[in-house]
Amino acid sequence: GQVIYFGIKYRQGSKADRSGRKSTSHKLETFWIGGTFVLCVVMYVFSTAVYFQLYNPPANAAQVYVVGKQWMWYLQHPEGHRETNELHVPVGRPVKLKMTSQDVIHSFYVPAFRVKQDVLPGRYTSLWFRPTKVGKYHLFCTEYCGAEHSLMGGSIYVMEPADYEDWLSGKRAQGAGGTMASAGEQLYQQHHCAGCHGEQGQGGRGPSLVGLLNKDVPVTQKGSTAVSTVKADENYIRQSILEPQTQIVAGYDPIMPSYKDRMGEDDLLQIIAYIKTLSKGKEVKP
Amino acid sequence: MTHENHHVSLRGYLITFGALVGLLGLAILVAYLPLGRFHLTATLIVATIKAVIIMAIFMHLRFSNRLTIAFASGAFLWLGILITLTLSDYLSRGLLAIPGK
Amino acid sequence: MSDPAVALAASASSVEMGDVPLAHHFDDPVQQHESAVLGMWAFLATEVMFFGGIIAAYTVYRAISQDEFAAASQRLSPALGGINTLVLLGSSLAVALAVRGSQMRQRKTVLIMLGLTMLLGTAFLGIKAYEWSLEFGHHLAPGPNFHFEAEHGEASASASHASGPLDLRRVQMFFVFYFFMTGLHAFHMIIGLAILAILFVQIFRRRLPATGERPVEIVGLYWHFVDIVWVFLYPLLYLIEVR
Amino acid sequence: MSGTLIEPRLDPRPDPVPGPKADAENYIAVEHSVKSWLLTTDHKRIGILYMLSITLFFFIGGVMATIIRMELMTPRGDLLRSGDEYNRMFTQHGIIMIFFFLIPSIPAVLGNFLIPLQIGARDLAFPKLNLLSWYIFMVGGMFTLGVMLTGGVDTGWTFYTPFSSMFSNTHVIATALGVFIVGFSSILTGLNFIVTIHTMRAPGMTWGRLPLFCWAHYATSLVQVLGTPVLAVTIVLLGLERILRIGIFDPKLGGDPILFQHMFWFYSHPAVYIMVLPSFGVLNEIIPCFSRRPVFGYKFMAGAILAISMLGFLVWGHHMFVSGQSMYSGMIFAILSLLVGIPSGIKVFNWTATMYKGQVIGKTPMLYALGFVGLFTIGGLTGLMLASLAIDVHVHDTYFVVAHFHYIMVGGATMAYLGGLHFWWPKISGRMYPEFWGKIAAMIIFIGFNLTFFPQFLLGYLGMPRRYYEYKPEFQILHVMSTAGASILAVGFLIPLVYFILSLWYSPRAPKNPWGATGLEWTVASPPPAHNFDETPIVTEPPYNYDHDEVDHE
Ligand code: HEA
Ligand code: HEA
Ligand code: HEC
Ligand code: CUA
Ligand SMILES: [Cu+2]
Repeated sequence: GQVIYFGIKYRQGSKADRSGRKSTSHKLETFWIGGTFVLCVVMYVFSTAVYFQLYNPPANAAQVYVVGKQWMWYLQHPEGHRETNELHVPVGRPVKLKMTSQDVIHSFYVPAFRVKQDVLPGRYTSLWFRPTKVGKYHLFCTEYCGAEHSLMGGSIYVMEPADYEDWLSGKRAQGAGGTMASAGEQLYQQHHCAGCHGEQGQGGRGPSLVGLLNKDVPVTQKGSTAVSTVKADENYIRQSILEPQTQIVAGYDPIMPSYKDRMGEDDLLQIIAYIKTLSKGKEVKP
Repeated sequence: MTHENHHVSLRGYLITFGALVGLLGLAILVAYLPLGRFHLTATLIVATIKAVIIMAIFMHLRFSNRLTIAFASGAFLWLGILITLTLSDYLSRGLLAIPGK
Repeated sequence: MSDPAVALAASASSVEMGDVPLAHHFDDPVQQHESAVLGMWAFLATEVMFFGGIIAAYTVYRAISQDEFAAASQRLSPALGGINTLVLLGSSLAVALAVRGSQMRQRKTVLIMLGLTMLLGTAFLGIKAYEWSLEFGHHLAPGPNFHFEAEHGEASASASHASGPLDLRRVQMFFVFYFFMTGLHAFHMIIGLAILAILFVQIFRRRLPATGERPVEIVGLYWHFVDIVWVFLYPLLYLIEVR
Repeated sequence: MSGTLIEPRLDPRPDPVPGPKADAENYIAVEHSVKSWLLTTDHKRIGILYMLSITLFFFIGGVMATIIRMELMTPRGDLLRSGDEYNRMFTQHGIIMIFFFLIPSIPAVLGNFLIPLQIGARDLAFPKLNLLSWYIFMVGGMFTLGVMLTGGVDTGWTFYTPFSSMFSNTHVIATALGVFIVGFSSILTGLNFIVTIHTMRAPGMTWGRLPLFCWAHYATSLVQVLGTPVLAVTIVLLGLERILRIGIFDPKLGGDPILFQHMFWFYSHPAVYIMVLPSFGVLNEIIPCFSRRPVFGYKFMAGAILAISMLGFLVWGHHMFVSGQSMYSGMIFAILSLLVGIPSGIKVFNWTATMYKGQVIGKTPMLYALGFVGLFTIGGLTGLMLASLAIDVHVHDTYFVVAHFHYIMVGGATMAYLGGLHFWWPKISGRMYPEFWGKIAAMIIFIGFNLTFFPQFLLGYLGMPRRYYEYKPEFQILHVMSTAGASILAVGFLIPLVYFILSLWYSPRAPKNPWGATGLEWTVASPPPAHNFDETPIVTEPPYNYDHDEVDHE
């Protein structure tokens, strides 16, 4: 509200300036200085007061942990379950976030809630908001963080408390339904593997994953340039996902982020299961 | 800066040098005193005195016009701005009970 | 800024009041001298901020990791640093005397004093190089080979402030600053020495008049500045807390 | 202003009669060889060299801007092959426009050309250093261009760590080196101006009579001399961390990334005043001339310029309100930032007051000047909004910020540069520019500009983050408007380029003083003789003496 108010007020003000309505008295200088000073102070007092509110969370806020990494958001609820790039919260309950980053600086921004805070590696920063209206809201990363900065977003779902409970129990029940591989496929999309390895693993900026299992892969070890060959067994794939930097596939840049802290062992198993189906010769159009 | 030369006598220079050496000794002495956190202040004060002496006498600032003096002190003033305002961030972090603020 | 501005304005208008318009074209020696000195001071202001940037960074890390910096600084030798300070102060004196010589039109003094300055400057660099080699030998240079153990055991560090074990990354940071600051300073010294050498040769060959105070004075200003930088670096790096 | 009085002429029509001076005398005609240009120490020729080089950079940066805008027409990435490419594009756009166009624009071109003329000197205090600055500039520029052609850099012009030092796999070091080099050019130019203005003023040219253009450059130079070295050392630290992998800013190695931001903005906020103060100087010449009135409140104007340059050093933290800097320093920086609005307000109000009851003549330079006042005010007031903590939390790093700085840097500074170029073009080239086309171009630029960047305020307010390669579909309409505006703007910028070049052959020769303006530069022939003044002028009048009865006696 305040923003719009200032916006309109000053844009009109500038038009007034252009029409040149001032007189020529020298005392005016003092008047201008005094006048603008007062305006400054008024703006300052208002905005600073709001600023403090913006960061000072109420005592009953629920704690959500946020980890940012190139290029995804990883959130964990007080109840313990995790989400990627999505956050479900019940309407009306204030939420405070404790945030950190695994690599570079990101910034957690929900335009609809007017909140933003940079997320720093090696430090915790915090933010809070009180969702007041049910709906789906954008979540953006607003600190430039590399190639996929513009895709590092997601949604905040504000739900009726009842719906939220449903969602929660659904989440708990999940994992029962669906095969390992299809769950893996979901993870594959969710973690943006597709961004580099192609929608169906056909490759892109990262190598193709089709037919990977048990293939011989030319790699260079960390810190050397010599190319050696390793067999791509499950352990290799696991390591490639957790610590991609240790063995780099020859001819590719070491740009793949580590998923060490974002995939549990269960996730890993599912994703490997999915990659296996790729090797079973799923036909991929070029 | 007018064109007359302001000679400092040889003796003057030597005395200055002696003073500088004395201050150096003082600085080292201070470093051995158990001052705890005040070491920084103490040694910096000594260093500043030394710098001022060098500038005033060796660099003839004492005989220069006010313009040159303004440039010399301006530079240090700006350095002060840089350090003070930057530190204002670090030293006031964590004063509030809000993480990261 | 306003004081000197007013002063200059006053002097300029007095010229205007006078009858003889002073020929203020570029080759006027007074004007030229003024320009050169002012230019050098402005340049030194730049240099202050150049070193200032890194001193600010140093201050920040020192402020948030005092114990680490204190512990790391123990590894430097205040004695060698002190000797170096002495050497450099001496060279400053020599330059000052060279300038004085040129003002008094004593060519020989100028040459001797410039020579002495260079000698002391080189000595400084020599000692500095020796120190660096010691520190490299002790694996204090930041990088993969960096190795540091609190000298008197963990006890001494925690005894004074009881703030837990040292953050080795910050200890290493101290050495980053140490090497960078002293390296940058040495780099300035080398440039200064080169300029001094050229000046010396030119005066020696009478390409430049020894009595023309300008070049000697300008170079002198620079040299004193390098000295001042060291005057600050020495306590900042060596004298944090000697035990 | 000089001994010879210039009658203020109300007739805006330029005198079509060729200047009586023989061509052989002027600075362009003395020698023709390429070598004579490349080895010149004449401040006027160096000004021209700069003009050619920054024009090149402006158009390169402009083409990049155009590519950015085309990409943003649709929410999906389509024109460029990947986000990486887009990221390189805006990074290089920002770097070129800021370091290689706007920072040197007015000072190095118009300042170089005019300061000695305005203060009655034959050259800058250190002519060789001046030439050296240009060479350093070119080395840095060509180097950076080369880097961009061979892969480029994708860190954003702000080089934030640890992305730049540890994660980006583009040519960060090389680009940083280019910026480092060009920084020295900037420092040396500033140094030269400071000394020149102090020591080379003609008799009678007291500080109270110094044209405000020189005051503005004096203040700018102070900022350059005191600020740029900090950028230089910051870049060196960044380079060290990246090459040697030793900890300075990277938290993994015990560093603090925010420190980089402090050090970067310590330079880069004052740098925005390097970009805008010279425009104030230009405005201060154009507006009185075309209002036929002495500038309103000369002393306050000079004081405001100095105040802005000093205060400008105290506000850098306003770029970091949500960065994790402490709230208390946020508060300090916020109030200081708002205070900058006061001297800026003095300037805006005084320009308005200068026009009041004057006879405003709508020549092209004046159109640009009026455009500047309006757009700068909008840009500045949105700057105040950004400086207000709570508002910034919402709009930080959104298109609101993008719009804010384009309003000041394109709508403000670039317009002022163009205005100044038109104003002094007769002096620089000895030819008039075509007035009709001039006005057309000014209008097109003004319209195109607002169409391009006004929607971006709305975008930002709606929450569209900046540096986004792909965006949500609901933002598309405003983006399309912006792109449409940008194409109009591109046409607008092309027109002056064409007619300035053509005017060298086809336009009438310019008389000494086509605008009836005051100032020593108008007392010499157009183009000026190589040594500027046959005889050192003696100044006996206050500046902007357009109105003999109403001389400002304060
Ligand atoms: C020439 C360039 C220029 C100039 C002159 C300015 C001028 C100002 N800028 Fe701007 N700014 C930039 C270029 C510039 N800026 C750039 C490039 C960025 C983005 C950097 C990046 O992240 O990439 C930026 C970003 C930026 C931010 C950070 C936004 C963010 O990232 O979240 C802020 C925040 O405070 C800010 C504030 C200001 C202020 C208060 C002024 C003031 O100087 C404005 C003063 C002018 C006026 C106020 C108008 C005239 C006055 C009146 C009509 C009187 C009435 C006044 C009162 C009521 C007080 N600017
Ligand atoms: C002096 C500084 C300056 C100038 C003049 C400009 C000029 C322009 N800028 Fe830029 N801009 C910046 C400084 C500047 N910019 C900075 C610092 C950034 C931030 C970078 C970062 O985030 O790191 C930025 C970022 C930036 C963005 C945001 C990118 C993002 O965050 O994703 C956009 C988007 O619209 C943009 C657009 C434009 C446009 C349309 C122009 C137009 O005004 C340009 C008009 C000029 C021309 C078009 C050239 C002349 C015409 C021709 C050569 C005709 C022939 C060519 C064609 C028709 C193709 N700029
Ligand atoms: C930023 C781009 C990027 C993303 C996102 C990405 N990868 Fe990769 N990936 C690469 C690149 C580049 C390589 C080759 C270099 C290397 O070995 O690190 C690679 C290598 C691999 C390999 C080894 C392939 C081989 O042929 O040996 C596997 C397995 C793999 N990625 C799986 C995944 C999975 C699973 C995900 C998602 C959870 C993922 N990647 C996300 C870029 C990416
Ligand atoms: Cu993460 Cu941008
Ligand atoms: Cu700023």
